[in-house]
Amino acid sequence: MGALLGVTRVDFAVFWVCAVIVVAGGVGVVLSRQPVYAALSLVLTMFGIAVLFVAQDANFLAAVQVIVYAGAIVVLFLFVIMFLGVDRREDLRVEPLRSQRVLAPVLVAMALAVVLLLGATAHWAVGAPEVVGPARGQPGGDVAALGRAVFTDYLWPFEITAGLLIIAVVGAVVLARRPPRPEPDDTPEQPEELTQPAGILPPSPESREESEPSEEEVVS
Amino acid sequence: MSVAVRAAVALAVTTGRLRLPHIDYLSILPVMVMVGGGVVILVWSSLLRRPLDVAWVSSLTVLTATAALVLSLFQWDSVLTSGAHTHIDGAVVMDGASVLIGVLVSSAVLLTAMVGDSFLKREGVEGPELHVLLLVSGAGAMIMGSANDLIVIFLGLEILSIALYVLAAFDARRAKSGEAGLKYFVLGGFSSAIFVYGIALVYGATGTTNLPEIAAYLARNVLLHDGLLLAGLGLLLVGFGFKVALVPFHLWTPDVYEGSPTPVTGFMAAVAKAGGFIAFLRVFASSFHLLAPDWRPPIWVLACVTLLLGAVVALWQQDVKRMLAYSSINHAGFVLLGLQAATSRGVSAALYYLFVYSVMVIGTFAVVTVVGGRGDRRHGLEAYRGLAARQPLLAGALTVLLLAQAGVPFTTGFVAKLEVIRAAASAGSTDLAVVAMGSAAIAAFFYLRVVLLCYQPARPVEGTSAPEAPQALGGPTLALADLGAEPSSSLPGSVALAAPVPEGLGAGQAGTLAAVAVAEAEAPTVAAGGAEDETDPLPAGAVTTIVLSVLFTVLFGIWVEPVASFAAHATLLVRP
Amino acid sequence: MSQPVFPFLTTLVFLPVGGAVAAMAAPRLVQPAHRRPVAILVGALAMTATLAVALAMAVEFRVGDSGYQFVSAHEWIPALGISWQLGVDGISLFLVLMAAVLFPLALLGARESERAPSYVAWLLLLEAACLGSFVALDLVLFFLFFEITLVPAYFVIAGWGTGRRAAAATKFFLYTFLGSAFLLVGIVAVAVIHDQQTGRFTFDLLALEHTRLGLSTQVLLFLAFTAAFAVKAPIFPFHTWSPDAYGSSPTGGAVALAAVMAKLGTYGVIRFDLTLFPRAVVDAAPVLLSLGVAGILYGAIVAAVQRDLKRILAYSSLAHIGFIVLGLFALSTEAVTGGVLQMVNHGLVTAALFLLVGWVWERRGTVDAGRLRGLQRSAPVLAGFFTLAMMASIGLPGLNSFVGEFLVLSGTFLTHRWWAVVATFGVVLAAVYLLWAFQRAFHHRPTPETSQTKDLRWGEIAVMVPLAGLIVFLGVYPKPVLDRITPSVEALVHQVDQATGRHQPAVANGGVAAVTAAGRRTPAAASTAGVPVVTAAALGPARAGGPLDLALPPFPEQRRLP
Amino acid sequence: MSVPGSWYLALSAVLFAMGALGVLVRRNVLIMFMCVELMLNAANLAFVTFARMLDDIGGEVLVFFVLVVAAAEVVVGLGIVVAIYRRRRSVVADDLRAMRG
Repeated sequence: MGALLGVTRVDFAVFWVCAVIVVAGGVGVVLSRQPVYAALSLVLTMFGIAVLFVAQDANFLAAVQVIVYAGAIVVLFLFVIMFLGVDRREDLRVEPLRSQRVLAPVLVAMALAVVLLLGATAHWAVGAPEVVGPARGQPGGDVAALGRAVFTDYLWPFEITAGLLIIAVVGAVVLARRPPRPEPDDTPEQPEELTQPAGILPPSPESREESEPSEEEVVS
Repeated sequence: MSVAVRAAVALAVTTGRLRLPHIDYLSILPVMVMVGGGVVILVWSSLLRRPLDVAWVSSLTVLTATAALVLSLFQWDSVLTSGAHTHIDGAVVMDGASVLIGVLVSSAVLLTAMVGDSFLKREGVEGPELHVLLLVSGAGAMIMGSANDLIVIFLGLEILSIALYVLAAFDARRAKSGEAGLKYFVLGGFSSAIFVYGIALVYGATGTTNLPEIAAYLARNVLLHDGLLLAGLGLLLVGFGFKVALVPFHLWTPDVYEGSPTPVTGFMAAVAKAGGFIAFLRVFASSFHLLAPDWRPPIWVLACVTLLLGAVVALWQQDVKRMLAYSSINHAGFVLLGLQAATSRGVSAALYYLFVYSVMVIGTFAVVTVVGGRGDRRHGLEAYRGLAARQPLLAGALTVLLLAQAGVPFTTGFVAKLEVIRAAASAGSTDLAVVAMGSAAIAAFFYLRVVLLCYQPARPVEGTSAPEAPQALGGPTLALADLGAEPSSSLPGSVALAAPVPEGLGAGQAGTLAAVAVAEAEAPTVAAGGAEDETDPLPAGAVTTIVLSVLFTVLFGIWVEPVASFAAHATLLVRP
Repeated sequence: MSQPVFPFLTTLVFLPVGGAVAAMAAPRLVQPAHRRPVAILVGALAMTATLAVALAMAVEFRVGDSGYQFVSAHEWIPALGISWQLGVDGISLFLVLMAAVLFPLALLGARESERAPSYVAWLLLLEAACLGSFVALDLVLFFLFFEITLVPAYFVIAGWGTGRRAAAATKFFLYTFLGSAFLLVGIVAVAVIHDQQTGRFTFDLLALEHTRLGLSTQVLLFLAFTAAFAVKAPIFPFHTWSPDAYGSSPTGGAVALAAVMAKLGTYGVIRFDLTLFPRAVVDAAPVLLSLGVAGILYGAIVAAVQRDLKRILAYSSLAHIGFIVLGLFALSTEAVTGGVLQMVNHGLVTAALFLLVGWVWERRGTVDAGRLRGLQRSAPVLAGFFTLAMMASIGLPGLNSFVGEFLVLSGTFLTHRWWAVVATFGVVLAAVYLLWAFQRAFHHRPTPETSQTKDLRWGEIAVMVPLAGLIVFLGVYPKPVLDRITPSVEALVHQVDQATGRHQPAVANGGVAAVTAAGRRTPAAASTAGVPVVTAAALGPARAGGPLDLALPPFPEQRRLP
Repeated sequence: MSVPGSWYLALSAVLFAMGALGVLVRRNVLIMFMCVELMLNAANLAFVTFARMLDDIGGEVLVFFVLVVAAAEVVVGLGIVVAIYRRRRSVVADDLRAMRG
């Protein structure tokens, strides 16, 4: 069995360990009731994937993966979770969209089965090397190769990522801005806000933080 | 951007090892102008102590969009003289389709900027962000239009979409706006992930993400196991389906259209759809043309359900924005007809459809913006009852635009529907053409319902007071507070804007059109102002947009040749 | 083309449009007090000029030529195959004339006092659109005119009507527009199919009639076209808008609506359904005939229980439209000729009746038959004209409707016997409800209010006289009209026969062979035929001109029985 | 012999399917975002694997772009969540009842 799965060799062992880590992290994200746990599971998955990158000689990407995902994205998630104090549990059993909950796994399982079957039977037929661009393993390691590719073959996509970053910055500024005036009158549509005077007139952040625990108690 | 390029050049010169691609700046100039304009506005406003006046921001935006429009026309000239070509190591393509999208997007930004100006003034929102986001997301759509590589399509899509997520959530005072942004974001992110996985599989199957190279690879090789490629293609289809709101993937559309600020909704309907479809067309009709027997049947099915569901569900919508959302789904079905034909005629028809649809949908939503009133909330059908008596110009424009959407002859809408149907019929999809015509007949019902409502006399006094009672009771203090905060901001504003707008439009004919628009805007302002005190005076920016779109719709509906021949030449998709 | 140089048809369409502009502009030049007379004067002048052009055209019209005459064909939107193509044949000639006659009478007979300039302008636009519909030979052009009629009609009802006018106008607009949506789809479909077959994308009727269509396609397209026409006419189950719309219209609007616009539907059937989808028409004929008969009976029965004179007229219109439908789908030369003639007759009679009822309403503020008692005593001239028009409507021999109804019934009897038999009851019922209404409104001892009612003024009599004259003239001497209608109808029926392999009974097939020898339906063929046409046509009308001496035919050899 | 590429691809497919499942099933918006990140990571893994199988640096460059996109998306997405949370005290998708799909 072990020989069949190839665990006798180190790289096979690495693959299997990482695969288990990745899948376990994924399961954690999908199933955990508290966002904090989900975020931590996400970190697990990211690390596992980073190691798999290393196993495939993509060292630079592995580093970027850890820095960007684990270092920035997940931390941002954790920050928002903590900032909002939304660590309350989500009851997985209460499901308003029952049909969707039943249907989704079936669909996804079917899709997965199809993909895996393809992999098993069709040997993942990949493109011929004739089309491919610069090979890996050039002098200077993969950092140099990546850098060269980014400034030659992928110059235009690389440049337009600047637009993406502008959008992200402007978007964050717009969204973080306080509403210019108290909301005029959505109140007729949302009767629940009538009971929350705090929701209509946003108080200063301090008073907001103070009022939060009491509301949480009310909700739960 | 250019700084980075120059640094790269310097690096190449010093090392001597880096072979930099040749850059033809004309091909990317519209994009650069759009992004650059946005950055200039952003920087300028951040240097000022007080927020930049909205009129300035809109004028600059209009100016930028006009510049991009003119540059696109230069590109058109270049394409006509020297044919379609690719640039920057094959990442950018300059052909008829990309130029058409450039023209489409810059006009859409131009038109929306003027509506946005009226909107911001009415809502009392300051700051340049709305216009900057419009410019940058427009640039994203242009990038998609000129993309010759799957990854460029993906990046353009993300620039477009992320800006639209923010724009959808822009109106911080309406809860629905934030929810629209969130819903759009979740489903948009989901579809992006699917799309990118599709790219991965296609990359794996063909070894490249460059569209002509994919086509060349498929032309040279017979794939014994094409499962991977087809799986990738399917995922791409799903991703595009989400972006352009085809039926099983349309669930976000009504909510997002309803919740977003109305000018943004118009922009979204025009530009997001155009950007999504041009990439859709390019990938499927050009790169995967050889696989047409594989992808035509599923698209046939998608087109069928999209056409029918869009038309049928719209029938019982009570909110005009939701109704227009379903109508946009129906329109997407029509564009799909052109794609399903998988001929150059079909592509041309689809592009023509997108072009004229974007003009009329922006005009329609400009009317909806004005009717929506302060707070952007009056979008129920009842708000349109008796519109003709209150604001004849507005009602007339809405009539023309909705009839055009319904496909009545002598409007661009008719020509567009006719062209796609002819394309479908000539490609052998006669059954689909029949379905499309049936759905057009059904769709006429709900457009007509709104139009007729406009021409019905307002309900007698006790009748009218009932639906507006909540406003009257719930908001008197707020209304007073608004007036106190900004004494009569709307009327002087509209007069003030009358000057910069014609300048921004520049070119001769457009200038006269705008002059007409402003002249027409003033007349009913006086008339309507006295008649009903609760009616706001017509804002000049929105009215300019409305008049321009109506003129376009009618003029080119009768004088078909210019736009039709533009679209007919716009099929020069690069083929291997 | 050896046609007269003068573009009669284009003039016919644009003259009222110019009149509408003038009617809006001219009153602004005078003092407010004079605006109304000036507007009406301008409108009347424009309409009279239109009538003069129409009459001149009728004089120029070559008798016996079955094809289109006065064709004016110009490229319009070549990219879409849309052309400015107008032409008139025997079928449309008298509809054009009828419209040109009725509009000035409607304007002068019912002068609206409020906002007269816009009323006159709307009426002129309506006239232009109606005339345009009758002469358009390009499908999109026809659709354009067909749809444009809705706008003035809507505004006339909603702006100058009575009662629940807004609701009635909206109902009218919605129903007819929805029908038209299907028409547009059908038009596009025909053009697309023609494009696929020939590679030429056009909406030209003359080209499209050569499109080869499979039977199921024909049936689908026939349904799409007929949906629009049936609503517009209105044919029996699609009539629900009409009593409200007729009842709520101002008098002039009701005349335009019931007398002229209703004919757009039946005209559409004969011009487009019969030409483009002959096989589907033959197949669907029993259904449509049944609908026609149902309309005749239903209209008559419902009319009998109404008290409101306007609604009685609305339902009686429904019954008459039933006769027209019966004639058109019976598909014998007799019946189709009768149907066409009946369109004209019904226009004249209905216009007269609506005008008279409108005058009653002006005087009394009510058209409730029960409250009008004894009108005859105080207004004998009005009652006299009413009697004449009513008798014509019933189908009294010697008046115009008799000729039409007789042709329809006898022609239908040849091909669809049982429908004709049942429809004959409709004639009896018409006599019942109209006489009943007449009796209630005009006989008996007058009530005090009734005795105050003033009789017709000279101006009103002047409006009535031409109508009455035409009613009598067409009843006594229909030959000039039939001479011109019959060749076109014969050729059309022959065309249907050829396309379907059907043969109409020999007795109804008189001079068809001769006419077809002279060539048919393309203006070019007709004009090259030149002189021989006259001799060929001399056979047909001579027989059809004297319908009274048509004995019951021998039992037809080939018949279509259920 | 090293680990076959198809193993990696199968793992990536499994991860992608889990992410998609999570987006469809979960109602907590933050967790839905995380599931989208899972899907993007699955794509990254596939890219790198294909890059190795094809011996093409392009695949690795694409990962680079996907990372940028993911970062920008997260910034905006979390911004929207925070903005909404200021109005409402809930980030559970079904609590957003003003509109029903």
